Amino acid sequence: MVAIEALADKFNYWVYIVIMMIGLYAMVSKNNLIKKLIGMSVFQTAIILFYVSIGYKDEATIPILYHDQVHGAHHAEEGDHSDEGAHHDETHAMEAIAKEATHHGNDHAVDADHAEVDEHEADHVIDAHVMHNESDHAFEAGHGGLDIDPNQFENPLVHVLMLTAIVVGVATLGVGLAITQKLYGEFGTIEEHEIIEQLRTGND
Amino acid sequence: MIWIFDMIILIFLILTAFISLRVKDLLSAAMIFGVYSLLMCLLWAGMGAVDVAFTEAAVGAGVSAVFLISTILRTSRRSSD
Amino acid sequence: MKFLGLLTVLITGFLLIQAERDFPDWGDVNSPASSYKLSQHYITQTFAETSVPNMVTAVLADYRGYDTMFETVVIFTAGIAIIGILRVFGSNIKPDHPEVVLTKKKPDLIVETTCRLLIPIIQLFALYVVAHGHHSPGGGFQGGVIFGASFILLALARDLQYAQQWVPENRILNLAGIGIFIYAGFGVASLLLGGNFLDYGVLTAIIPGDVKDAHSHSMLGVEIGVAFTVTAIMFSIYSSLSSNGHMKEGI
Amino acid sequence: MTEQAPILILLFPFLTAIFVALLGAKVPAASWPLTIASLGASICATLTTLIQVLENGTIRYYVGGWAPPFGIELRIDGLNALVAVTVATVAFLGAIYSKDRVESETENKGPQYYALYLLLAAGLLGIVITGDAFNLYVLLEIAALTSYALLAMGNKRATLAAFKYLIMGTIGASFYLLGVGYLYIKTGSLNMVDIQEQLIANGLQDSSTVQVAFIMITVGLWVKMAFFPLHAWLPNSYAFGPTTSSSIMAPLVTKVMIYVMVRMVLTVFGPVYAFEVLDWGNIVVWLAVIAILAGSIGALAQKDLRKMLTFLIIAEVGYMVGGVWLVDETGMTGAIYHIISDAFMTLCVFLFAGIVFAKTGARDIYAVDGLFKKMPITMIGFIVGAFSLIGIPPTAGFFSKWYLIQGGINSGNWEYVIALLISSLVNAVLFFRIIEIAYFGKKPAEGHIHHHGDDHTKISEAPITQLIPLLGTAAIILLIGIFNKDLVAVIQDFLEPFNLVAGIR
Repeated sequence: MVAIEALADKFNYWVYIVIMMIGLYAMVSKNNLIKKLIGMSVFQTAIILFYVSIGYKDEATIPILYHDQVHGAHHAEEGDHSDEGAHHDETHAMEAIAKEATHHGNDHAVDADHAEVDEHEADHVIDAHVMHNESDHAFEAGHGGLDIDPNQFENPLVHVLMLTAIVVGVATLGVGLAITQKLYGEFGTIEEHEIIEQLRTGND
Repeated sequence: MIWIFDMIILIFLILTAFISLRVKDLLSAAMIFGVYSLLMCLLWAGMGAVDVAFTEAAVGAGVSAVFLISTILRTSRRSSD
Repeated sequence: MKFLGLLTVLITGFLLIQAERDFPDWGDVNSPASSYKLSQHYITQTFAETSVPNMVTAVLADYRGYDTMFETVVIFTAGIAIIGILRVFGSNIKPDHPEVVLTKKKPDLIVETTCRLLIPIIQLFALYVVAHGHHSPGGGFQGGVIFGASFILLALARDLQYAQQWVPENRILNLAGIGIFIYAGFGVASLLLGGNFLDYGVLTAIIPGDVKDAHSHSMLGVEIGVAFTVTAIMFSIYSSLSSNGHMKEGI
Repeated sequence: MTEQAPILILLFPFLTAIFVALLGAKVPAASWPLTIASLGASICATLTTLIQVLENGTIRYYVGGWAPPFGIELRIDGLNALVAVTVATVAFLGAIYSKDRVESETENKGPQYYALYLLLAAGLLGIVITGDAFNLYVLLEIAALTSYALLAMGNKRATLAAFKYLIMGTIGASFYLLGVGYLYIKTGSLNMVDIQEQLIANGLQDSSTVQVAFIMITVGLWVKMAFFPLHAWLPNSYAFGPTTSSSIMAPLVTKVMIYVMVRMVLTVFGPVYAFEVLDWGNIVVWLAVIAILAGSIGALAQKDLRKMLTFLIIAEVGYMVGGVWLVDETGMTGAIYHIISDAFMTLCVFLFAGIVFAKTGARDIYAVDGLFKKMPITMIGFIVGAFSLIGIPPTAGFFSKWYLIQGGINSGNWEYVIALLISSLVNAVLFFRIIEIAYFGKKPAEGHIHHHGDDHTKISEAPITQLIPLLGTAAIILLIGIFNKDLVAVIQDFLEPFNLVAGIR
């Protein structure tokens, strides 16, 4: 059972190759234009399957924050603003807070020592992107306001890319079908070899 | 046990992809292609790509199949291969 | 051709299997794609920066909004391309190919009643999908396709001309263009307000709320733009394809 | 507003395209002026950008205000800026030419044609200026979809060719997408510069995934640029599509793909990886030699003027691919120079072919019979383009070939040098034959080929909207040739950090 499970683990990566090759073969060697287009769609969805497989993580969930994470976050931020001076050395925490503070700057400027904190934060805003440290990816609860563990959610980026790819796929399919209809109107067939035959006998 | 479910879908995926390119009747091919898209959408939903699955359900299984069928009805149903 | 196809498939397949030897394990949280700062940033910072819980929507409409604008343009291009390829304007209408015999559809009571009941619900759901894309799966594209599908259903249940009475082709193209103008309008507005293209942050000048809210609201705006375009073009493509460019009976 | 110039390059044609598509139904006559105006504005934006690049070095424009790699950046250095100016200018000249021909060649679909034309220009400009590997794919598909449609508007042979192009083009683009996916799975990034940093930082030189990614991306682009064994879609689609469509697509689409290949090799994978670690430079140069010879032989066999020219494009693609893989700074300079000069000389000869087709209605090369007397100005424009393709100084073609040959000699690839010389000879034979027919008229023995009878008397000089682009192109070819030193200086400034001279081979 373990062996099969291990195979199943990489099974996605095998299956996308198989499906892709089925599609590619149809695109190159089928005669019927609509069959070619179906092959094209199969080919493109196989690539999308590959991309989606990249984004998969074990024991992760869909890339949408939980309700209580979203609403708990606001409370955590507010709590953090009081004692944030203690955490200046925490790059991650600072980055999140710095963003928050600049965004909410006007709302929260009540504390007496807030002005001083703001200065520190302003420095961090500039290099927030640069200083992002990739090695310690777990956010500890209470530090940064949002207790999000990156391993808890799947990679949203590939999903975005593949939304675009699906759109491109349907657009190409639509144009392909339109060309097919035009060819049918002119030749009365949608078999490629019959069309080529007609062109040969008709013109030479 | 989710992987058994995944495995079944993957095998059916290969089968539907193969059959839809194999049948001589284009209308059946288009329908089976719709089934293929739906299976793909299930698989992605299982892998947590809900947005992608949603789009594929609307586009691949829905609109693409309609486009294919309307073209097939406007041209011809038979296919030599 | 069969041999050529087989050869292509074999070579490509061999290459892909070669590539696969070096892949990280499936679902590995330490694979480069998952552990690199890019995806980590999206997961951990999206809400802090844009206050949108659905990361996919946020990345789609904000971080990679430039891509998404062109994704909308791809759809628009397809619509114009199909009109350019297939549409027959005015004088040179050729008779339908004799092989295609389409009987004029009589309205069917059951089908029509069902559609009458279903279509409003479908459209309502589509609007929900567009509007709720920030919090649940969905967004402009999905909602737009569903909305377009409701018109396609109308055309299938009655005939194309009936559906065209509700959504005439020239108006629907205007709708598609307006959708893109809405999207690009957000970009141009941020240009005019001194930011970079599609920098929603500077839109605080005209959108109430703070920077996060500006991002969030602008995303809703562009999603609506996407929905407009996709709705319109999906129906336009269907109309052209189902009537062979004549905009007559349909299938 | 100058710091916003990079995005304006794209926004003008793109937004005007939507506007033209909407307005076209009501006021078709407005389409052409809008097209011209927006492309003119785009040229201004590209020139502004070029000047900025020359003054301040590489421009990085963060779309959406997100710093890369989180957002998408437009990254413009000497190479992109030059290619962007070229693309905008060629599109502008092609658009002027379109005015009189569109209605007759596309069945009264003027507004749709102009909308697609502008979208194609926007897509190509976007490909050129983007710094994000996935964004490039999206724009690639915009350019591809518009190309399919522009070609399918032509006659029935062009429609079939457009379908073939659609299938091949999708395979090419999908290969590219897959290659980007492989890079993403190993590096986790999509930004071109960041990908290279990650490749080096993670020591991925030996990874088989990255190798396959390189192969997939290169082969995908080869399909798109019609590199020899993968060229099947090109001749018929450009030869039978509307002359207006092929006058923008033939100069631009393949050249932009070559630019993308250069970009991939230099910026994404890095010359060390592409040339040293993989070391298939020799194989590619041999493939290029085959492509050059096959293109030239194919061109010799053609009677159809435009089809002959399409085979020359295949040979030219061979020049540039070979030039890139010579692994020599002079060769690379020549290849980049040739991207620019070839865009203009292809435009020139295709405009000529379009004018001849418009005037005589014939496709074969004997249609030029006696044209020297009837349309002398047109012929002057053509002769400049033809001389440039042959490689006669002081035209642009001479200098780019000069650098390519220099590169071939420096790197010891004699087969490439010989192929280049043979191809130039073939070009000379082909074009002098055309000039001879045009000057002296055709020989009596060839009289059986499609005689046009009374048409001859009616032929007069081409209308002004067709002459201006032709002569403008000819002037630009001469200018590029005369100012070759400045151009080469810009290219070499760009190439300097890649250090192609030292340590390779």
